[in-house]
Amino acid sequence: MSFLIDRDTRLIVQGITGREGTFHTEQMLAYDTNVVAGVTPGKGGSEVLGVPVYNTVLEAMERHNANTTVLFVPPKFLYGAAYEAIMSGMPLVITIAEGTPVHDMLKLHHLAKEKGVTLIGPNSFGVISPGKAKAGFMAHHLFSPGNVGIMSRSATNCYETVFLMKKAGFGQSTVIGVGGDMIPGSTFIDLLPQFEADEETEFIIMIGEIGGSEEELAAAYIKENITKPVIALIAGKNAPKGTSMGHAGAIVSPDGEGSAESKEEALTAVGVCVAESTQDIIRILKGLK
Amino acid sequence: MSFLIDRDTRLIVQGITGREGTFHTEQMLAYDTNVVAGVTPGKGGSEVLGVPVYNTVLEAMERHNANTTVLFVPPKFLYGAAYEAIMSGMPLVITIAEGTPVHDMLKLHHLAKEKGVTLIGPNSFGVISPGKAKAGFMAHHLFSPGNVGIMSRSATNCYETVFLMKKAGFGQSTVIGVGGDMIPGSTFIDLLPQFEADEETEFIIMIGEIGGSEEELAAAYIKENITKPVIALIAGKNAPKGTSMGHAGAIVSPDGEGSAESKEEALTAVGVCVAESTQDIIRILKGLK
Amino acid sequence: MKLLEYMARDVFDAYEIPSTSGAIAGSLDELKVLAPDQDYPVAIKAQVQTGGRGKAGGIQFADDEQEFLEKGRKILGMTINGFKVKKVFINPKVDIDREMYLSFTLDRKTKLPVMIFSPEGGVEINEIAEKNPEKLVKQIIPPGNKLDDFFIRYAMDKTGLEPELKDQFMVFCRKLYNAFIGHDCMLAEINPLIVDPDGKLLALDSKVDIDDNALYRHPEILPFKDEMTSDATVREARSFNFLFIPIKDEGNIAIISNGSGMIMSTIDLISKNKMHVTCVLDLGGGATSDRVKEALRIVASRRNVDTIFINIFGGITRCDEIAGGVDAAMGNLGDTRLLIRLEGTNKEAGLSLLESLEGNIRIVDGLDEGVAALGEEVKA
Amino acid sequence: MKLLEYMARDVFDAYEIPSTSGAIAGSLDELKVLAPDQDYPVAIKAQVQTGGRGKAGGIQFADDEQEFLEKGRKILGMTINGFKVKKVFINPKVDIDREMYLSFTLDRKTKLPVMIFSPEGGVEINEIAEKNPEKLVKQIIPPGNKLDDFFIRYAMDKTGLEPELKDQFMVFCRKLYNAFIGHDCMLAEINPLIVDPDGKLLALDSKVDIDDNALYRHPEILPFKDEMTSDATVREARSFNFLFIPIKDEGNIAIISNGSGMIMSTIDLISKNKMHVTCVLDLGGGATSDRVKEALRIVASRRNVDTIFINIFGGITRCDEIAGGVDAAMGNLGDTRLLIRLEGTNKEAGLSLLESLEGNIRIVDGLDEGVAALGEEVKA
Repeated sequence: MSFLIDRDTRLIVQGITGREGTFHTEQMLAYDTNVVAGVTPGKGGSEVLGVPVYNTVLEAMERHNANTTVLFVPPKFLYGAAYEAIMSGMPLVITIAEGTPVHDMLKLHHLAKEKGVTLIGPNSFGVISPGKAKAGFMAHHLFSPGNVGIMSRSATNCYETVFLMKKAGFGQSTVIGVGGDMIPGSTFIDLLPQFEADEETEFIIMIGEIGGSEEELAAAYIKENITKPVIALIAGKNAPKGTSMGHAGAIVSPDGEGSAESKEEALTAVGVCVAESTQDIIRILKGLK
Repeated sequence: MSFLIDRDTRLIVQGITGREGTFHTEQMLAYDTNVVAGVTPGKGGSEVLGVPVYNTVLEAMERHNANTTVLFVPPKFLYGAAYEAIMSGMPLVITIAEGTPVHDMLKLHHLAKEKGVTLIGPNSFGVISPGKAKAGFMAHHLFSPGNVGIMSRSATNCYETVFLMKKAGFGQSTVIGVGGDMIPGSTFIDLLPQFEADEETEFIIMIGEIGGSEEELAAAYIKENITKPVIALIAGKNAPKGTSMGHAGAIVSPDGEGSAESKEEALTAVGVCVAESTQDIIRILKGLK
Repeated sequence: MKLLEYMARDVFDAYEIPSTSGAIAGSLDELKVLAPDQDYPVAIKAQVQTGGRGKAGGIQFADDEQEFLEKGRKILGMTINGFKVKKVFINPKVDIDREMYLSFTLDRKTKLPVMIFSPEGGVEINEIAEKNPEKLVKQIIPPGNKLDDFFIRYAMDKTGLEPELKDQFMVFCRKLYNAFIGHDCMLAEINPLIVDPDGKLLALDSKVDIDDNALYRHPEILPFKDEMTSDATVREARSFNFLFIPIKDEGNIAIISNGSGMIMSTIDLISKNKMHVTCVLDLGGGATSDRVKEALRIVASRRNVDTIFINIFGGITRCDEIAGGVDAAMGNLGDTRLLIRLEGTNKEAGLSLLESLEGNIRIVDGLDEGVAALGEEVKA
Repeated sequence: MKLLEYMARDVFDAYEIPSTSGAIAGSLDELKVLAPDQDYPVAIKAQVQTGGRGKAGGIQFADDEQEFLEKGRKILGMTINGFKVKKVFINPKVDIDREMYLSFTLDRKTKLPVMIFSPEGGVEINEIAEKNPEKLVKQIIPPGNKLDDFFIRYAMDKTGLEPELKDQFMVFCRKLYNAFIGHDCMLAEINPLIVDPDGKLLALDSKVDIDDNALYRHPEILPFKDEMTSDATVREARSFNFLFIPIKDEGNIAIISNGSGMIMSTIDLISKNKMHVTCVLDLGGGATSDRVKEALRIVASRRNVDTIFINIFGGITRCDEIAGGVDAAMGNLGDTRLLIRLEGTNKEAGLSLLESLEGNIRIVDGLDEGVAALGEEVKA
């Protein structure tokens, strides 16, 4: 059984009545994900693709015993929708939107921790357990079942990686879009313990990038707690300092904090295999196998 | 080593410059408790009984590596002082004041839980590990070292019990004044796991009373998790309904919620020895020994 | 502290909770002054700290001045569930389309506020819960400074509230929650919350119970504390900072002690020995002999009391001060029997003073022993 | 978005943070209008989005009208760290008793705001940290709606702030925190925060950096976004909702891709092969052929660009739309070399269209393969 989403996931979609929400609900249903309800305040009582819509997360949870929510809402509504989900006691909240204000995530990151809620994203493609369920908008045909767990700050680097993995005959247990924002709901160290404990995961790939110090924190955690082999890629080695590279979080500060060198050094020092490129990840995987 | 306070406790006293604060600091020092600092906003830089006083908990913690605070402040300042201690990262906060507004405790109870802080009291005599340290105002000469852990909603019933215990040759490992308020910082179920884990505790005495459902919750917890013998006393069996018996929390609601019968029944059903009086506790203790 | 309806109404007004406006009268003279200015028909409502006044005839309607004075006077003469009606609240009679129920109170189990709503109100909440459980929602609210809209939305959807009432109800709910939090309420209840023929929501009755410990934050209410205490002994004891609690009318034994837990244990032990405690007085910590003397006077003068059991376990309280108080009071206690148990600080000094006293007084060592002696005395 | 000092000052004003008042001039004519009304001496300060303007001569003082015009004109002609001075901010010259430092910024490690204070300011914060670490406090602030007083008290005690400044500083701190939270700041800095000869605290320079994603909440600032963007290509790309990022002046290769991570990986791979990327453009998801055409035009017109590597891993983005855009743009790209890698949705359709095109275009399969081909092309 996968640890975040699986066949027993009972998913609700917040913002199901929006264009994106409806489109990706269809995709998720097509992937046999158990979408039990949608939530859009003011649209309660309607249906989308046969899925009942409610005004509140509380009612959707109560009526359908939902255990996961994915938010297809614009960034300016993300705070309110995630706040409602967390305060309603939803144990897993997956957020997608790109462009969420930093101060909103600052509040949500800590609120989720205080309430014991797993918050994923935003600026993320979501979470997929290949062949079982998806909650998000990832191009699911690229993924295939297997024993490699992936967490990634970048969607496109993750796509490239799983594409190359498929060619080489590797599949994934659980793939998590940690997201490209400055303050994600869950960071690498929040997820590493779960990959370590997950029986289906034998190898862990961590796709990081410049900015912040999540990779350094992960390195320290890996040293003490992780027994499974970890492969890491750090994108942005040649990005100019002080410039955001598109992801709000992918920025090396003018004083050099968040540099790729610091991350690669920290990871190498604790025995993580640092890949030079997505193609290099495959080479390392083959070596480990 | 006792689990809440011990010889390695580095205690600060909030409100040390007040009459009560100074008096009980003297008592605690006389009991060889390691009082490292005091805090009173606006009195920073002064000294009380040779103990340095600071304006903030943060500074007292930083300079003296303090790990526990006890609050001798009037009830109207309890919220602010406890809030500061919790937000400053103090792991153990012991509150004394009687008459704290319920809505203040409602906020503090949950804040402490969210921040992973152990909050004891208010309306409590504090915590004592006999022969090692005390944080509070309890009449410490009544207590003696031993292997019985006590948590009590009432100070006087606890005094009477330890007085009778001493006569009968029993002593205590740790004694915690849970306090008589409607919403305590820590309830019986918050403390039971620690008594169960504590190597110095062989028997547990729980002095409850009418009002609320902490004893019923404790019964459910004991059934699943506690292997040590538990003796319970429920005071207030003959108190009139709908009347507070002095402790704000000691009230049976008009519809009968919080009755002694309900509590005694729940505890008896899970094998807890329910004592009829303080004297009866001693009788049961002798039987268990 | 349970507020009377008209005081609760003042709290509601501060949070702009829509309700009927009204006048207060405490005597026939005051009724006479008000009578000409009323816009009849009006409702005349007894102001008592107890429920069930409607059934007891405490709410009546008047169509004209004469009926107003008649019924007003009648209600002012009533006693409802033991509470004398000292004031009536006069409100315009309102047409009611339907009655709903809304309250915020404290859930002790979760230590959080709980919102209770039913679109079918007007009767006691227990009755709603029994007859129409699907029309009742109890929603726990996390602590915070505002009530999040989704909790209200959930409550409305759950109970099937009509869409046309939703916006109004949302605002109503937020305001009542603000009152509950802002005024340190143990309970803030509107029953009935009515819908009038124009579809407007209105609080027709208001129950507010404010945390005694937080009254200092609400100085406009603090002065009513004594007025709201009907028992004169309780008021007198409070003026000395003692807590006096009436227990049973049938008993003849009073307890004076120093702490709530000890008092409860003592009552339990006495009751177990088939005797009846009629009242108790809690000295609190550190009582001086002067105060002990007053405590004895107050308790001895209470109806039914013929025996006082003084049970002191002294920590901060000193046994010699207790004994000094007994000494000072002895002359004025008539034939009241005293039974005294002292333990703790300065026990010896206290005992030696007590032993020197003459009168109807017996000294015991220990709580169990004290209760046994009490049995002998009472049966004797 | 980094605000210019005078714009930051407007934000400060909204939170009642005491600072000097001033006027803005963008030309000699505007200076002439202002000159007669100034209360000399005044300070003339260059408005640029970069630090170190003081050292560069961007802050000067004038004692009279003539000096004002002379120095004002001079500063308006400056370029500081590559930023042209387009405006000057004119402030009364203030007497300074001492300079302090205060800022709120975001600590990425703890994901919390951090307050940084030093009673010795006026120089860059790094300099303070090096020279006087004991006079610098960095205090993490838990998330919330207000800054609790004890954090401020701690910072003051820790750095030994004079007692007579404490009350003022407390208020100052709360206000700056309110601005930091209320205006979605990444940084709100006052350096120097001065004490004037009357002992009054005053913000003499203000740096405010607002989260781009939260600009919609601050409509008074939103219109300045383009003005604050000095690179014309970035502005043009933004008008099409593309993200254009200049990388290095020395390179000749541009990348067009659909996603930030992929762009960074592509730069890394190209750089590793000892080639230089001069700029990149992120299409975002789901680009249509019309938009792809515009993207190509914008990138091709950028100085230095002679080779464009289009690297698309299509999910939402369709490869046929990319190819359509390339087709439409081909006529206007001059001799710019195109290298195209398509993967994902509708790859085949995209490739067959591309294969039909004529011109300086090469199709590759795979990222590694693309970069290898790029090496051949660039060296050729």
